[in-house]
Amino acid sequence: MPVNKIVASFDEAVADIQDGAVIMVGGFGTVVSMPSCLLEALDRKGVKNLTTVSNSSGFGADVWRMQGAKFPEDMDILVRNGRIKKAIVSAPVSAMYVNNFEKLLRAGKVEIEMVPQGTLAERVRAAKAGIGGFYVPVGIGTVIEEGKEKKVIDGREYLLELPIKADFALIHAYKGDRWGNLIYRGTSRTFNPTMAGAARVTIAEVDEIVELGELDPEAIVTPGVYVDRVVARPRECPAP
Amino acid sequence: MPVNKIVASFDEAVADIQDGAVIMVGGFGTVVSMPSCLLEALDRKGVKNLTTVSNSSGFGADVWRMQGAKFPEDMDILVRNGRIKKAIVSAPVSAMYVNNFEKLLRAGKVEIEMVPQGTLAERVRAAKAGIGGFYVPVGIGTVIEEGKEKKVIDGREYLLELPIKADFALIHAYKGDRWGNLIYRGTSRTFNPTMAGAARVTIAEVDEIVELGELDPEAIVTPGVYVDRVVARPRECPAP
Amino acid sequence: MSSEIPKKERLDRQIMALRVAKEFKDGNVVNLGIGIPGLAANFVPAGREVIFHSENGVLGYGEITLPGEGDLDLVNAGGQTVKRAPGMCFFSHDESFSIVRGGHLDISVMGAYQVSEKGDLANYMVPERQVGTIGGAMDLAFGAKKLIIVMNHTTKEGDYRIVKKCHYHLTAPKCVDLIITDIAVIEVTKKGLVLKEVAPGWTPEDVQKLTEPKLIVAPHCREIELM
Amino acid sequence: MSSEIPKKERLDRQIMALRVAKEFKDGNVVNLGIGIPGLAANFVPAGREVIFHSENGVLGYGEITLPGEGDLDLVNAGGQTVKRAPGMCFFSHDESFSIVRGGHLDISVMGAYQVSEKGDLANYMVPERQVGTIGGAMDLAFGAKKLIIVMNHTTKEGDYRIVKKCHYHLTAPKCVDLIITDIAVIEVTKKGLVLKEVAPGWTPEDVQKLTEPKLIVAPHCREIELM
Repeated sequence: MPVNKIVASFDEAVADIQDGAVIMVGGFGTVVSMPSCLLEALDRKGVKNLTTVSNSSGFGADVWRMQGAKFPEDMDILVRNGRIKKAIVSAPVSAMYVNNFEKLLRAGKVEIEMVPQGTLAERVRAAKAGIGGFYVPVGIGTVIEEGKEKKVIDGREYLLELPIKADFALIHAYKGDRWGNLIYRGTSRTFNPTMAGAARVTIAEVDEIVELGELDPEAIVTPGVYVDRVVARPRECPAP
Repeated sequence: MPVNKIVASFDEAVADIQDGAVIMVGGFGTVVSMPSCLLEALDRKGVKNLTTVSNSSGFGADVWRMQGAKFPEDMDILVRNGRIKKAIVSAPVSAMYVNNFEKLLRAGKVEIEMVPQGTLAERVRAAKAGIGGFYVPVGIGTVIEEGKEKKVIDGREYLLELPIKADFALIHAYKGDRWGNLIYRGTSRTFNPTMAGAARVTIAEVDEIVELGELDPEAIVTPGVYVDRVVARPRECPAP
Repeated sequence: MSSEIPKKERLDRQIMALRVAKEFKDGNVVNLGIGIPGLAANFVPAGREVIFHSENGVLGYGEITLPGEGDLDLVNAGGQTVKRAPGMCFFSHDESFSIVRGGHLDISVMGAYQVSEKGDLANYMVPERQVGTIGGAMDLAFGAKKLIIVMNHTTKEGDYRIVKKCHYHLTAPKCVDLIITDIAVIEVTKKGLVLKEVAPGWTPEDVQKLTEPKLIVAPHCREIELM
Repeated sequence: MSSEIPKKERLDRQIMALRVAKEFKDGNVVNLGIGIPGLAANFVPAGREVIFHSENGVLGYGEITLPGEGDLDLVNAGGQTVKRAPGMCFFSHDESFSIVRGGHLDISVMGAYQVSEKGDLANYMVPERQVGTIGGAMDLAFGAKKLIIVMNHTTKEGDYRIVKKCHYHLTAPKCVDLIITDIAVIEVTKKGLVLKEVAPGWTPEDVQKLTEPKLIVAPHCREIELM
């Protein structure tokens, strides 16, 4: 049987995500880099007590709709609907305004583990690459070092950082094929290829599904081996 | 002034490599993946007591000439001319025949640190990425664990592996531009992008130099920031 | 040294590779070592889609080409030129071993000098030469979900290769899942080595004579199915 | 609190950004933070080629576009759309921070709440809100070869921002190399803070009044060169 990782709908793609799951969500700050339709489907499913791993905590669909985004949901959909128990995150709040995550945080309704962005990326990669832990200088002399093992290597002080293991990674790519090979577009690459393969199950939301062999083998960013499911965004705007 | 990392000749590219330097050499097993002209130039320079970091220790130019290789030198040119003091290497000898490296090894004329291939790649990457050390399960219960710190993380035993820091990385790419952006061709990618940026100075031997902007930004494998010098192979066969 | 070696016909390299390939399930990502393992690529059961990984940075490559006919920039880890195939992709060495070490390979197939009853593997140090090449073998042995060893059941001199304890340098301890030899198929389990299949004409008793540790004969032990 | 604040004119954001850009040498790879640092991209001295890195995975991007005119898949870390430019390339987040942590950036420019006389940096915890965003600031502060801080010399209330000891959460200790403010340019050295330039109309004494630690006035301390 030909390998076929393509699933028909977003609801089907997230059907086995249960309450309490650890979920990685790809992308960076702007919504175009994020798996918006997967986030919507996950929210529709009504899961609770998620631990999320993401760069940011969301601005909210309204902000992105104003900018004309076709698929406007970011992490905020999980935040505002109370689906998150704990967030492992690099950029949780905004200097510019108070987002919903900050409100929950102040109200003591969500736990947070704030991680420097590069360390977050490396901890995610470590999970994918079978690395048991690694040492970085980043965080020495700051609150980040609290509770962590320190080690001097070659005269410099380092902190031990551990892999972040997750049940599901929800990512967004530009194009994908039935083997799960993926390419991205511009700066919407970010955490998406880093998270691909870092969770037990990786689900990729793509703008377009192409035939096997259409993607240039020299330009494929995520080898299909890291991807378990591929689901395409609708060509037309969904009804509001 | 426009950034220009292109140097005119192989001799110029390796002019500052001194006796006793630590040198990474990209590629895998077949000569087409290797920086053959840089190796020739380095040999011509007559350096001694090198520590080399490479996947293999070479088959020798004769083997590759028989296969019609236009640029036939591999690691063997440094081996047979006695330029290596110590080799950090994954695949030093061949099951099929006795190479020159094995002869030196048996004669006690070269030191060796044999490293599992994936650990070698990761140690090289660690140097590039500012990682002070990392834990892998690979090597537990084997000779590889000798003298290394062990640690149990999440119930599994790991070995601490350290970055390999080098003075120069000699790599081979398919095309490069004046910023040092590189693309590779097929399976000749291997250790080349891994080593790019892992040494103090990275020198890339390319089949072709192209204008800035000619390489597809989505398909560039090695960002120019990792590369210090780019030198092109001659279009015509050099005189034998 | 095993006494009284049965003089029955053994499977050849091609047939061993064919038996290896029967282990490949639809969609499996498989790394094939040099030698007999590499031949298994030619025997993928009809209708199954298997994706081959090679540690030099390629997934999804096609058949091995005839010598001299391939593109030298498209080789497997053994240096054989292979064909382009739809879905193929290339990556760096660190990424390649992120795939290996990270547990993303379904199956790794390699040769061995010795396998112990606990599944310890010794396959990198050439015994008679006291030198060796680790290459990717350790990472593969530690990382693959399932490790299949394919080898002759005994040495040329008739010595055991399936042993109580390896006396060569270990590639990895307790890593082998299945041993396919020229006379048998043996599964490594927590209870010990389970003999599941024998070559045509061979009995479990014959195989035991050429195997140092005690074999557990599977209730449904049968002749190796080759078609 | 600094007593007796001089009421002289201070540099505006654009001019501060212009002064920052004078630090960029030919071929430098530079990461610009959000705000004033980002503006520096517009003031690269004529004839110099500077390569900008943004932590969301891009090197060598072009100018910031007018709002609404850009490609949303081509943004800097602040979410502003930027132009395509020859030599640009994209990469993943782990690769992006391999560049940062690995010491491949020549210069990182960011804002701050406080900088200490030892070069300690506090710039992630919004003081009045007791929440903050670390983002890429820590990695950049630890990783860049040269860290330039650009900020107003004092708070809106007139409090010191260049202090003996930061009382906000640290982003990184001993990391700042150069401080460019709306009234001065100060280098962080092992001997202490060296005042190298003052804004037009300001004296070293004026700047000292607004600076908690004792400044060492450079022998050649001069007016900030703006053209």
